[in-house]
Amino acid sequence: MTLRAALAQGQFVVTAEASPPKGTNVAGAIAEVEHLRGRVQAFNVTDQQSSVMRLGSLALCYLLKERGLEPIFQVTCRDRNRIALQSDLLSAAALGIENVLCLTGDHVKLGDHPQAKPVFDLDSVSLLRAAAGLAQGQDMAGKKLDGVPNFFLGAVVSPGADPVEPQLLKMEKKAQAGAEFFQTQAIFAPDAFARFMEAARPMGKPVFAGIIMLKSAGMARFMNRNVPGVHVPDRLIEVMETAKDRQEASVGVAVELIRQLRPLCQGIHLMAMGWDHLLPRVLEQSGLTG
Amino acid sequence: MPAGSNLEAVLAAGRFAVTAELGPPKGTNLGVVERKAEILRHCCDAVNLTDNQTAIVRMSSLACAIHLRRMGLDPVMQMTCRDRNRLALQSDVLGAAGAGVRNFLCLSGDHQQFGNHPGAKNVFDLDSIQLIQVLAGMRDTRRFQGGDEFTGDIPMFIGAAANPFADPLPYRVVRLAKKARAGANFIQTQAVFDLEIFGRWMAQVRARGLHEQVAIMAGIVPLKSVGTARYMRDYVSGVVVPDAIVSRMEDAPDPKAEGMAIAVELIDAVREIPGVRGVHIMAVGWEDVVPILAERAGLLPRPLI
Amino acid sequence: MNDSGTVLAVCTCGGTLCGRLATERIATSPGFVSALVSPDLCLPAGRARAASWLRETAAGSLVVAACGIPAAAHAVAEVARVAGVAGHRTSLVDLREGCAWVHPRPDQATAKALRMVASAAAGVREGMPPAPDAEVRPSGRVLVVGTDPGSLAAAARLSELGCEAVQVTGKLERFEGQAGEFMARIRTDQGAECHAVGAVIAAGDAPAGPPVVQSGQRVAFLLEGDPWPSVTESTLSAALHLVRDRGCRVVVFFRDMGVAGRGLEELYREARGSGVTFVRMEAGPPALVEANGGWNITLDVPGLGPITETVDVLISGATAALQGTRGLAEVLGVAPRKGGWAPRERALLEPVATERSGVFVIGPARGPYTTDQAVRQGEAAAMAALSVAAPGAVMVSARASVDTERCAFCLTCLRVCPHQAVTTAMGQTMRVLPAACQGCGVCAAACPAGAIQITESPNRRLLAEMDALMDGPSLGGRPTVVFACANSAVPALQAMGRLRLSYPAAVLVVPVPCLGRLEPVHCVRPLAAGAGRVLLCGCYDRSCEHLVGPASARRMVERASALAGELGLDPGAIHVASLAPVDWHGIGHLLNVPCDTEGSAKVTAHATA
Amino acid sequence: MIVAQQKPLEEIRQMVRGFRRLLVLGCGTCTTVCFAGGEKEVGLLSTSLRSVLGQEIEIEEAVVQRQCEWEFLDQVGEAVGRAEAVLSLGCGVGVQGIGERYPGVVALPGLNTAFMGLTEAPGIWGERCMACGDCLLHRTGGICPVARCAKSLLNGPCGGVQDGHCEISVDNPCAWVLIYDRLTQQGRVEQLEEIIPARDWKASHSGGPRRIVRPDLRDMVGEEV
Repeated sequence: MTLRAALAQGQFVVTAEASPPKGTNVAGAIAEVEHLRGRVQAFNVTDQQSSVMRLGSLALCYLLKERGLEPIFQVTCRDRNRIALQSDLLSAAALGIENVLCLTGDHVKLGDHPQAKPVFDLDSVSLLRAAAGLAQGQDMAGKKLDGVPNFFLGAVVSPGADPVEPQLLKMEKKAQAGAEFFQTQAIFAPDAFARFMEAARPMGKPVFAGIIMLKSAGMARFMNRNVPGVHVPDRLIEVMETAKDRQEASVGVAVELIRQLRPLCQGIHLMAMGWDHLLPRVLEQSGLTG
Repeated sequence: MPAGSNLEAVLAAGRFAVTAELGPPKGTNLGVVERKAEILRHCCDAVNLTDNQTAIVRMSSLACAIHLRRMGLDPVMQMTCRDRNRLALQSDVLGAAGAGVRNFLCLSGDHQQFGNHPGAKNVFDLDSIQLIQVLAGMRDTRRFQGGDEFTGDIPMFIGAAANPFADPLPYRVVRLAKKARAGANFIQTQAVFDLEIFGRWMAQVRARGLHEQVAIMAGIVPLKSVGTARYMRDYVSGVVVPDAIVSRMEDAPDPKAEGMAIAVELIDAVREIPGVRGVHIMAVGWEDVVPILAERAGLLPRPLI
Repeated sequence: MNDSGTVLAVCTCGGTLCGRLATERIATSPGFVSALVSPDLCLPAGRARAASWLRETAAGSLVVAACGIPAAAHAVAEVARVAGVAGHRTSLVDLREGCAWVHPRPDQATAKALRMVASAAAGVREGMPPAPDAEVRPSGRVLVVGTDPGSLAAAARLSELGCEAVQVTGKLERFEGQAGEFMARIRTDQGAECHAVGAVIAAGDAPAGPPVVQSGQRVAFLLEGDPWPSVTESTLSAALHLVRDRGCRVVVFFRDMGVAGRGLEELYREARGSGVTFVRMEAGPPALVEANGGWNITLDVPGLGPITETVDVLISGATAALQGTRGLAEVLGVAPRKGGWAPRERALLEPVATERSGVFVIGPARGPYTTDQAVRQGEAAAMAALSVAAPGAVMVSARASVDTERCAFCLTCLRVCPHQAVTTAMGQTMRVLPAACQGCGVCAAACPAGAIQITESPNRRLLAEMDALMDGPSLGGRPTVVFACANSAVPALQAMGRLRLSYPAAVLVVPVPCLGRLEPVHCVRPLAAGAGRVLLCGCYDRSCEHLVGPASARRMVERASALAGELGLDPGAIHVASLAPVDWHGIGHLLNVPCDTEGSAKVTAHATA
Repeated sequence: MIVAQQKPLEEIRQMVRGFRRLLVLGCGTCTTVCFAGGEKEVGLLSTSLRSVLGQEIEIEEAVVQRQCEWEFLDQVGEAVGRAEAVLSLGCGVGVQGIGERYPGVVALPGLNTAFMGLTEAPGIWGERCMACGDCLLHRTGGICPVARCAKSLLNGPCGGVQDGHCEISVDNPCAWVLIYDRLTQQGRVEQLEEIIPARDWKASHSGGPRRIVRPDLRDMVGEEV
């Protein structure tokens, strides 16, 4: 069953991230995904996350698809103009990839090619609109297509942003532009998320709460300082700081969050931050397996 | 280290190489690619997949190249600098190389004004020569452009385009030299119609010894109609179509047949020019003609190496 | 400033205006603190009464509604001076020639008079004090460029008159400054030398004069291309001279005689009357074949077939002679930038004067000439040069001023000034040379910062006057606004007035120094305020004293029309027309076309010739 | 100089619709010199707007020396105070300058800021600089391929040169033909053999909005930024 069908049936879905390698050796990335086969509905293949140059999202999506796994093709506006983006979207559809997550993308300054020229011809909203247009049989120029893609479009939202109103406005815009599901930035504050969902619910779009594996107190503090919209409460930092076994504690934190968030949303999106091997345990302990 | 592509092997064996162009569809219909690829399968050594040619949105050259690879053909993945920055370009190369694509052709790309998205923002983070340098850097020094080193090999046979017919003429060979120096292995030229200009350019190429550094393949465009001939003469920058050729098309009872005859004559002629090591046939939507031309020019069967 | 408001004096012209205008109603126009009705403002007694009235009112500004004769202007100036009102705070309304005598219906004439008075009142409130007079100290030296008989005659006459003539044979490299204070740099074999001179007389360095004509010979003049006015003039004079005094037979081949200038038509008639044959080259230039030391000239005349003239002497040297002076003209800054020397036909200039004050052109530089003519021109130029170059200080009143605070230093004025009157002083600010400036306002119109003001017609005053004119009692039709060039349309209108030729009262006249003074806003504003037509009446291109007036007006009108279209106004409502100063017939025709007829767009005036 | 051009009147009309008191504010520097926003253009635009909007709107006119300096903007404080919106005939910097100085008033752009360029001939302006932050004119014969090539190519012309002109517009000479000619004329054509490697676009806008801080000057005026 596809992600789209699962959501249509009202299933609570789980997605996870797959990171393409820095190089042409895809074995590792595929092994990590294989590890989660059957436990996770679909895999977000990141598009050069944090502006670090990696193997293309499209290629890895294709390789996953070939293995019978369901990819979510992440597309950012940082590196490609509307011609390349639409071209890649058509290619994805031709290769059987239907889930597309449209993002603006981080600035090149943050990555390993800070000298590159960022593109940003489109932004996430106009990219969604372009993709939705392709799915209706025409490109941005209004030209008819030979073969029409059947996309299931997604977008991201950051419920912890302060102020949150602009996020909601943009989410609304994204929904209007064609987003059919939303994945969120990492959530650590279920109360605030509940308030956000109250405001977001009328849009009627499924939301997958982002769960990031907290690896240490240091990481939590770093995120609090540097990642907008993410705030790890002191209590969780303390849990991590005082933990004897950090992996155990991390699983505990994730499970606790999932339990709290599950009634509020339609799915979760797991970001393992390299601790992929812990995800099966997280899913088991939170009762999401099978 | 050889890249391991068929095109590279044919050239290395000293055989006169043939490549042809395949335009991806404006949509998701892979069947079109498969149909065209089957036409080209036995009459050329490698197939160029154009990258949103003339800035019209089409399926990406990456997807098509991977698909051709899966079909057992040798793709040449064209890459332009118009739509992608260095991150995307390198990322696409990794994806393609990971799927077995070996030939990459580096182009600046037509300006978006000519396509159907004239309002698009162009990128041009790199130019074609810099793209060659970046790819050659990945291949030869195992470094990404950003400076990071990596392990393992990315075998690549790097191509570039050359235009012997555009202003300023004396600069054209200088530019070829730069492409060779940047790391290109093969060159596909703009469509040759004017053998005199082409011959002069080749003489300069030989004088600089460039034909030994890069394999030069002459571009051949079969003319389908009188209209095409006139259009190429009057509106396509950097293409010189002598009036004599246009007249031949005009006077011919069957312009299509005349177009094929002219193409065969051109192939025969460029083959005689020292330093020309192959032809690149750009049939722009008329792929059916490629096997006929190859046959009539005596280029079949293609070597199996 | 003494400012107890604006006052109005109405002159009834001995009561003759009373029947045509409701003078009492005009005298009670709103906005004036006091009004005086007088029958005789132009007479000493009337002036005296007006002056004492004005003193009593202690007014800051004065509007006088009287007539259009010069005496009226003098009267206003004197009254204002005596009563201590500044010149720029006064305004004269021409109620007689400009209103009563041309609008037969008293109700309409009165309505218009009320508007004219209101407009003048709005104008004086925006009057701009002129820049202080500047002193020019001519050196008493005159540069004479050339060695032809005319130059020699000029130099001789200058010496007789007590002026030093600096006769040069080298190449004039640089020439800058203003009348009375020019600096010229000459390149000679020995190097460069600089001369401070008050004026320059240029004959040019044409290699030789035209062929010598013997008595009784057959002579042909060939006038190719556009008529060069001075060529026309000198050709006519030469032809006349040859026929009358030398017994020659003369044929003038021409394409267009261009005799619109003052006296030219008369000269043309005289030449024809004396036996000079004129042949129009309608189908291109004739074929020339040299034969027996002379020429066979064959010309195809439509309807007649080819005609052949055999002549002894062919004078077609106009163009050739001018070639040699091309560079000189550019350095002197008098020629149009294209086409060589060409001191154009400007009716109001003296025969040897140019558009640049203090620069005079004679002899070979003007085209074909005879020695007699050259000498006459040289002497005339010497006399004219003396008026600006004679030693001693001269006070010059500035006609334009630059607000250096506003100036964006874009150099536009420097580029557009037809009189070379704008300089960059020390590269710091723009400066208008008062003795060179002719007050045309081309620079003021072009200045994007509004930093240049023409004393006679500052921006704000012009706009205020226009706006007030557009507002007021009904005139019996949609208004037509006529911008009247002071050199052509204003005299033509005055002529209409004197001849009591009527035109609709809805024609509102705004005098301007030159059409080059106008900007799009001047055209669009009246249309937006309800005018049906805006007419720019000025000189012919060749007659424009400021050279570029009509041309820049046409360009400007293109933009104004486009803008009018954007604003939903009639883009075809703005026209430029050319006419000669005496052409009351032509302007009358223009003004009597109702503004709402289709045909108005195609109307142009014709020269009296 | 910064070169700008007035927006179409219809666009401006839509923009100012609904405001009852408008200040049309010109700028006395660049946009005056390029005939887009000086006193004259302010007057003409105001006249036009009054004509199309009639009684709906009250329009005041003013010009400041430079809209990009607060001190000059201070001089029109009262007029700004009377207005609901300010229609700026300055460049984009001017519009934002007004917005920053007077956050309560709506600052509207009356011009399209086009480029940095020079007057090629009266009435013709051409782009010369894109402020890319890393000048390479010394390597390209004094002619900028970043600003003057449609593709900003750094290593020579593409194939789209026709009679020395860019295929994008016959009005534009190919930057690389100009460079080639200039270097040929200077006898430095060998410079063209040099490969200019992938450049660092950080110094351009690609690195985000730029800012220059000169500690020496900042200390001089004794203020903290």
